[in-house]
Amino acid sequence: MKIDAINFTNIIINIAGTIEDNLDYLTELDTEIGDGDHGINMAKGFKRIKEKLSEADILDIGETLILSGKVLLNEIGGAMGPLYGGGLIKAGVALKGKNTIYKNDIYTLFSSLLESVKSLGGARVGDKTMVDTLEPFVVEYRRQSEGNETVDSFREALAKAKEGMESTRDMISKVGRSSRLLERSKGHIDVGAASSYLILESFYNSLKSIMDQQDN
Amino acid sequence: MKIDAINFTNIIINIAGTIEDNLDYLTELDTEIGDGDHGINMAKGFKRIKEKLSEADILDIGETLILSGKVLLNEIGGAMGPLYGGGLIKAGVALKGKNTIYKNDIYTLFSSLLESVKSLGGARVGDKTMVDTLEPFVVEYRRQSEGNETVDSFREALAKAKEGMESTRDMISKVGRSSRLLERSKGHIDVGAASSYLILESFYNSLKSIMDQQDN
Amino acid sequence: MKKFINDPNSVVDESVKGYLAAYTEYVKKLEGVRVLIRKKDPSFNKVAVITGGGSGHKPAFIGYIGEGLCDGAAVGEIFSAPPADWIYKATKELDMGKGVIYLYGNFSGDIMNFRMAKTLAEADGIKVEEVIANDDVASAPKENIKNRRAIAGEVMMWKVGGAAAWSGMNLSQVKEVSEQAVYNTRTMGVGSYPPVIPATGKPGFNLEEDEIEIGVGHHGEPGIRKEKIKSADKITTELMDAILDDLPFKSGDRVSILINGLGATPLQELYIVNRKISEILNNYKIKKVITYVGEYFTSLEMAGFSITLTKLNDSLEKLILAKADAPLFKQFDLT
Amino acid sequence: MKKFINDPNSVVDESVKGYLAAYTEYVKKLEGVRVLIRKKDPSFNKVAVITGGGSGHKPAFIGYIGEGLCDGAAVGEIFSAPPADWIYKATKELDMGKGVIYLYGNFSGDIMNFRMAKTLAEADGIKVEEVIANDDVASAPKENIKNRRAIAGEVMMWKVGGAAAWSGMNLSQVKEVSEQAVYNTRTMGVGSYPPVIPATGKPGFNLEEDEIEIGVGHHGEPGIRKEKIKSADKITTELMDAILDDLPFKSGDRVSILINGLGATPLQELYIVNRKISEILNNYKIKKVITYVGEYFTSLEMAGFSITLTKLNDSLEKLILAKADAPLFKQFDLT
Ligand SMILES: Nc1ncnc2c1ncn2[C@@H]1O[C@H](COP(=O)(O)OP(=O)(O)O)[C@@H](O)[C@H]1O
Ligand SMILES: Nc1ncnc2c1ncn2[C@@H]1O[C@H](COP(=O)(O)OP(=O)(O)O)[C@@H](O)[C@H]1O
Ligand SMILES: [Mg+2]
Ligand SMILES: [Mg+2]
Ligand SMILES: [Mg+2]
Ligand SMILES: [Mg+2]
Repeated sequence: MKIDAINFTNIIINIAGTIEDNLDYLTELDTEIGDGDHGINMAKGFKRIKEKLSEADILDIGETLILSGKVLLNEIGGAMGPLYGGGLIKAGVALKGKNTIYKNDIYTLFSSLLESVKSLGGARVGDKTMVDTLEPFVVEYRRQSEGNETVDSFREALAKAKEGMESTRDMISKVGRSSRLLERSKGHIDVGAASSYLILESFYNSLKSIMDQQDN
Repeated sequence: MKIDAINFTNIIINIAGTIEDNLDYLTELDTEIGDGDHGINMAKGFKRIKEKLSEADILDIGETLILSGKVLLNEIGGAMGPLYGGGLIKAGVALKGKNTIYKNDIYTLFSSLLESVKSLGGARVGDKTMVDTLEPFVVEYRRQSEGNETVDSFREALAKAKEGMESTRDMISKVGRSSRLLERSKGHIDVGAASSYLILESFYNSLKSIMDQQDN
Repeated sequence: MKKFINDPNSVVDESVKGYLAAYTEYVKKLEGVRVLIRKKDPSFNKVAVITGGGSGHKPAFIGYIGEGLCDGAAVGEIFSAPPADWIYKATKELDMGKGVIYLYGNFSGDIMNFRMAKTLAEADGIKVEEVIANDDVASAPKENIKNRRAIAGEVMMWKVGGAAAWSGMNLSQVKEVSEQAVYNTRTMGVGSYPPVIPATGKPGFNLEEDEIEIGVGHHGEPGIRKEKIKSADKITTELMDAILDDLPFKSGDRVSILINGLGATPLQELYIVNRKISEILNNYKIKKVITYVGEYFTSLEMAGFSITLTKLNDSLEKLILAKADAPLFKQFDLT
Repeated sequence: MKKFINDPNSVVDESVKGYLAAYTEYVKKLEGVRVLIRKKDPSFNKVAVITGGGSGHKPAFIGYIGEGLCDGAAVGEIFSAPPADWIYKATKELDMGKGVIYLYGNFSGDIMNFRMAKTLAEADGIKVEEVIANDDVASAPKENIKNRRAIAGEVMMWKVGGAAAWSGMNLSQVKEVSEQAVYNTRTMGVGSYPPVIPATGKPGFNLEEDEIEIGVGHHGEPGIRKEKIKSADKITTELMDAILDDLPFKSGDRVSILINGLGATPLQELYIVNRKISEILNNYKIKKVITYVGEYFTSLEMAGFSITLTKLNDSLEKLILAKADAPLFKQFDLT
């Protein structure tokens, strides 16, 4: 399957909607072992991205990603500005010039994002962060996409992302705000792992409906 | 009937107990249209009076009153320091040198107290203050005591005091903290009127048991 | 209400002890009475400024003992006036032969105790004057202005009277400018959560989870009316309308602003209020000379705030901008 | 939670506007970014001190922009680090050719944004150093001290670093003394009621009506353990034991004390705490040089407090006692 620039912008807009819908859920998770602001900041950031994308008229998917990343990085800040923002910019640089993307570009997108998060934040799998969602996703997507269709590969990888997210529940946090809780950080899903999963899930739902449209 | 210095000290100690028992009631009244501290301050003051009286060994009823008044005036402050404290001192000066008091001395005591409160605070009957309890009491006690026994006179006067206290419920406050509430001060008994009534009631109960003892 | 205290009945004593321990260079306590006085003597004999009142209002009253402010304060129980005897002893101790001025708030208990102290001190030949703050617009109609209670505007009276005494003015001059400060100051407040007196543990008022009390007193006394909570801009406008109308303040006036947090309200919200005040004053072409934002006269952990405007003339302006150096009120000379 | 706000999502913007309106003589805002900088220029080129972080902590961070303190601050959303771009723009604006020092707290978001800003500024040829406060004893064992979060002790770093830069020290000297301030500062806090982020309306933690959180962070993060509320003296002793043991502080040491109210806790209670601290320090024969009591680093309307001790050497003492003149931190020269 192929994703054109308009499809791609819609994917991002759908992610914004998903984040908005899950604001209370994210707030709750971040309240348990963090400071309660993750949902708000993500929602604010993606709302602003939506506005910016609707003003702009971009047919370059790389530029779409860069613009989205810059909103998070330059206007939102927090931990998410550098992590998601920096990651989206890195992905955008990798996809610059493309107005259609395919299966492998999706790999490039998420592996660039993951790499950026890891290099900037220094977290590894097992540290109870968004990396625990993103890394299993990226690894599985690569494996699956060697033989399978985009949507199928994404679905399988998403299942691993979910497992990854859920695995954070039993972890002791090693990085970020919750890392000071030691044993007490156990028993709660990491909010960054959760928002990463929501983004992936929304991306998958968009892919499915794009495919449905393309089938018709 | 006659009241000796030990009886009198016990009367005061009983008043202290009554105030202590009614702390929550007074707090509640003062919270409704005041600042909530009347019960606490009265309890603190009378507790201190009790301590002072038990340390001292006074056989002069006037001195007992002066000492009690000074505790309120010099250690407690608030509105009650000058009002009750000044009143007790004035009553003490009037009864100085007596180690036994009788029906008319009780009149002297409460009329001195009332006079002091009125001259210092400037309140009149109808202003929604302790004066609304004390003045009907003093007036009725004088009337009754012309023909009747101490305890009987006191009982009748106490009934008027109660009416007086209750009449404050429908008054608009003219004096003190609650006077700023205008119409909104209606519907609540004045806390000073209430504490004055409690003092008189306790005094009456003590008189009755002194009389019972003297009868035996 | 969870409080960080030991014995609910010794809150005031222990808090004064902790205060003295923090500011040994600034203040000391008189023996036997709960009176705090300035430690550093001025270089000349001046009119002594004494204040006092109930506790639970920090930084008032003891936070304002220092250079350019008050010389001493008598410290009552929570929300309860200090005994006359303490005020009298403060007066004896602090008089430098230039007379003493009592600057306090319009509450029945305070008036009776300060007046008794005045009588006692005058019997000793000390000259005593008093000025009583009554800035709370919400507490009585203007026809009955003398019955209004004092709230945060009292701080402006201390600032002016304290600076005046420190500048060397004589007793009647200090009285005159302190009265001017009172005449030209108007305050109105709003409460959202009550104070809780430690010894009773009871909230000072009850409001629904969506209600506020317009015109609340700083002991939690009811104000003019309860209202549904609304936007900060609307509440600010409501308070400002009442304040501006009352004096009234007019286009071309110069004013000082004091936005006082009552205890629990975050400073952040007070600045949101100030944003609206600025806008309103701009519209009215009223010029602000200085803005104080913070906790100047609290009511334990009550939530809410008040707005105080003082209309300035040249002498008030100069005194307000003068240096002050007390533990809880520090201002570099801005004249 | 009743709050005096307009739109829950524009709390920070409106509060900054109100802040600017109150202190026009002190601060101004950079165009296009939420960065506040000092208005009055020093009379000479100095190292620029920049701080920043999430909002909801007033007086931190913007209250500390002024003479002898910080030159500018980047203002994030409630509890959320400011974007790197803003810090970078502050750096460009404030560098006077003597280099810039970032003094901020040890939080993942802040670190990433400040480091990105540093990279951008260095690419422009600006010399940038950073010192990161990590004073919260409760937040990690001493073996893992670099993972400790910053709480109120950050104020001591600003005081020292700000005074150092103002005194004319060069970049490496300012860095050196700021690091000394951090190495010698220990804090621990306790929370009793949570902060409520305006935009979510949700309490930052949940405690029973008789529970407190020992070691709470100033975003409401959980601490070491929940306990039943107990006397102020016992809580103070518990916090002091942890603090004194950690550095450790020893008999003969000189210290500064900072007792920080987290928002809703009355000042009165902080003095009760100080009374006990004084007693404990006396027992240990530790000498206190200066005591700060008040709200220095809040967490919205959270109730609770923290205790900060800083062990002083001659240079730290001198810098702490130096003059400071920022809107929300004023100190006359005490050296
Ligand atoms: N250094 C890091 N590396 C990877 N992820 C991180 C790092 N620091 C924080 N995170 C992620 O950020 C999430 C918290 O995000 P958010 O609440 O927006 O920031 P903050 O903790 O500053 O309030 C954590 O749950 C974690 O997944
Ligand atoms: N000027 C006055 N004259 C007579 N009674 C007064 C006067 N002022 C106050 N009171 C009495 O004092 C009571 C309040 O006492 P209290 O609560 O102890 O003082 P405060 O109002 O200062 O807190 C009122 O209910 C009223 O009865
Ligand atoms: Mg968070
Ligand atoms: Mg009362
Ligand atoms: Mg009272
Ligand atoms: Mg945060």
